[in-house]
Amino acid sequence: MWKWLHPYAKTERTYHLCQRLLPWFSVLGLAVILFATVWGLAYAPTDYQQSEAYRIIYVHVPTAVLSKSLYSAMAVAAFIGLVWQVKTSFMAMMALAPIGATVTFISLVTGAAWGKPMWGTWWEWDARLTSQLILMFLFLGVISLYKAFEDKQQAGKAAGVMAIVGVINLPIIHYSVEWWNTLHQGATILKLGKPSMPPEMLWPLLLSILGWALASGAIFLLRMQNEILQREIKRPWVVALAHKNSALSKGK
Amino acid sequence: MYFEDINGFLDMGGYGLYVWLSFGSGALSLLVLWLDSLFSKQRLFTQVLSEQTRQARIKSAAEKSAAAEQSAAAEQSAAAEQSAAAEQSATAEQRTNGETI
Amino acid sequence: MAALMAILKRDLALAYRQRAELMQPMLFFILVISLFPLAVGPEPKTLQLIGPGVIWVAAILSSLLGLERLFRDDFQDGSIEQLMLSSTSLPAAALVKVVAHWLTSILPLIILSPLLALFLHLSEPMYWALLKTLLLGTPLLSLIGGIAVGLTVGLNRGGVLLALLLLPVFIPLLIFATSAVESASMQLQYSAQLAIIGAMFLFSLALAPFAIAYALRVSQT
Amino acid sequence: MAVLSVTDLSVIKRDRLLFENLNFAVEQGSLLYVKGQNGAGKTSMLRVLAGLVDADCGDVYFSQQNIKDCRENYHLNLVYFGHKLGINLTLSAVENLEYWCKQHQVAIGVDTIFDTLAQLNLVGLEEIPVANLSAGQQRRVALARFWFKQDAKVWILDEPFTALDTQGIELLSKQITTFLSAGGAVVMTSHQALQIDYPTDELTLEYRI
Repeated sequence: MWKWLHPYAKTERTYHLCQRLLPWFSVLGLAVILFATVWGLAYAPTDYQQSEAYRIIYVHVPTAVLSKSLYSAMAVAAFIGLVWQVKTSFMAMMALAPIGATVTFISLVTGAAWGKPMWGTWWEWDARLTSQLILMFLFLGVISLYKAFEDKQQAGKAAGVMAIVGVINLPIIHYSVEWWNTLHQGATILKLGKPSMPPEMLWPLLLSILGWALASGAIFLLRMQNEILQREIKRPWVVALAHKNSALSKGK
Repeated sequence: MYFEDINGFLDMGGYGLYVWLSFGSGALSLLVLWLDSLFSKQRLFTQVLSEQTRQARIKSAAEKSAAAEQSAAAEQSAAAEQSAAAEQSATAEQRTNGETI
Repeated sequence: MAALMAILKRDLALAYRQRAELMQPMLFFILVISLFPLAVGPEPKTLQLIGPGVIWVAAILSSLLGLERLFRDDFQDGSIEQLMLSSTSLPAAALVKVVAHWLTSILPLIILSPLLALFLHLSEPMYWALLKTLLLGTPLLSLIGGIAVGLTVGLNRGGVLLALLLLPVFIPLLIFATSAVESASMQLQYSAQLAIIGAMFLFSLALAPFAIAYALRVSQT
Repeated sequence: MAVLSVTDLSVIKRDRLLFENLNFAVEQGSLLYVKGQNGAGKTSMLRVLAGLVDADCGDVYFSQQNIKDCRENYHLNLVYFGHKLGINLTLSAVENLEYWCKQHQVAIGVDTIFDTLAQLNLVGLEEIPVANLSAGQQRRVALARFWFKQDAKVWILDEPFTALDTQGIELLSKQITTFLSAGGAVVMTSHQALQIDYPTDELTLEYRI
């Protein structure tokens, strides 16, 4: 009977869950990123082929790995939202999208910065860079579609459809770009990332992936809270929370 | 530490620009995203409060107009009490929101 | 079935009456393509090299221009509403509308393509390959485009947004289509590329009508 | 027997609750007049009733069957007249109505369409593009549906009298009364006072913030 009320009740719980998890993710994420980055930058041995430039790997690979998993996570959230009509799911989708776009952007910039010393050019139409660029546009497309709607419930559904269309296309895009690349470029590109990495290089890499994932998780929790606040602006529990918040900031 | 001194660390074997550009842009983007999320949370809280004052405004306006209506109706009914009563019983049954027909 | 035929007949009649509006994307198509020789020089070799890509990019852009017409008028005057309130199945009706749109806005572009092949000095095998990729690939444009139009039709300013949503999705099609023409220019087989485009087309043919119907329902809210 | 009934209907639009837990039923031969000020959610409710939009909570039943399960049968027995007329401006009145009849499986010849348009005072305007007609005349063209589908069970009309002249209002009112006397059920909104000589049930939606 109170079906429409039920999800509201759930969002309050979700909000508090986010609040509880937030400090853990923030502190752990920051600590692990710092630790892994310092390890990677200062203590890991050098690469005999690429010298110190290879250290870009400790920011490039984590962001590149995350970008695709964030898109998949976003599409999964969209799917759950569309099939089971879960409102919170759309909120999660929209909390993930800007993080995904940012992370993709970082992977593009670092990819270019790595390309300059290695390939002698800032931008190479390398398969991975190209599909990363397209991925960023897919993220931005979902975000702008969502922003274009006044009615956020409708916006969630529309952006969800587009996210799913994108995720179906993602492997096709990836495959087609790779194929197009081999067709045009041949083996002119220096292959990066050797199959076997010495453990003292690999460990900081794995740690930095973990750190970036945790930090993205922390930002996701924060943005999820924002999405909830925005949608439930008139709920009593939100109002109580806002009063508490203003009292707190005045106390300072 | 792998590097001999701080200069070697900053130089990164001649690749300093690219390495520090990468890490700098990564850190900066992450920071911007994080700050944006934090600030928009604060903004949302102030929005919640201003929405509350707006609600209160609407409520008081509605009460005022209702009170004005009531006093006007009271004057009228004093003038023609009986005819009003007769009219009321004659009107079709009024149902309001929420009741079952 | 009769109801679906009625939709097809109506949309074709409408297109005939609004033919002036339909001409615009076509003129745009020709104009864009004639800009290229002016920009990169009239060297037949260069033109032949960029020709297939230019024609495909121009086809995608001009199909985007006309795409909004697919549902815009019907949405604004409430015809979609009445269609949804009839016993006709919405995915089937959406598919028929996409077919009508393809016949009226995209097919003329394909018919114009020999002229443009002449402009860009394409060889005969290249032209045949181009024609085949256009015939297989443009219905895919209309089907996927229909989803995005269905989603944005309720927004008053969907034009640029539509391009932003669709262009990344069309990239594989562009890659395979132009590579087929390139293979043809080197007298190579290109059935693999055609097969991939065909597979994508069939896949979207199976799913897109339902996605379009869902999108139209979302837009009614 | 209730032709149309709703249980626990709640609709949220743009994160604003329009109404909640609405329960009512419309019997055969009865007219439900939905009242309420602008923005109270009348149109949204009619759209939910017609099955154009899903409610956020609650269900609509047509002859005791959830309309989600009998969409096709329900729509065969429904005429909906909304803010948007569903009339293409480039096509003529006759073409529009012929298309609508085919869509809604109403078997009616062109002669009947001409006759009805004549009844609606549109003689001579049948075959010119609807764009050349005045706003009131365009509405009359759309209203012709109520002459074609008198065997429907439910009519839903959203502000049907807007832009109509007195004669048009009279014509439509008479048509609605005839339909009601024949056992049809009508749900309608209107900002004008109803001129229908028939017992009316009223439902008032309150404006909520």
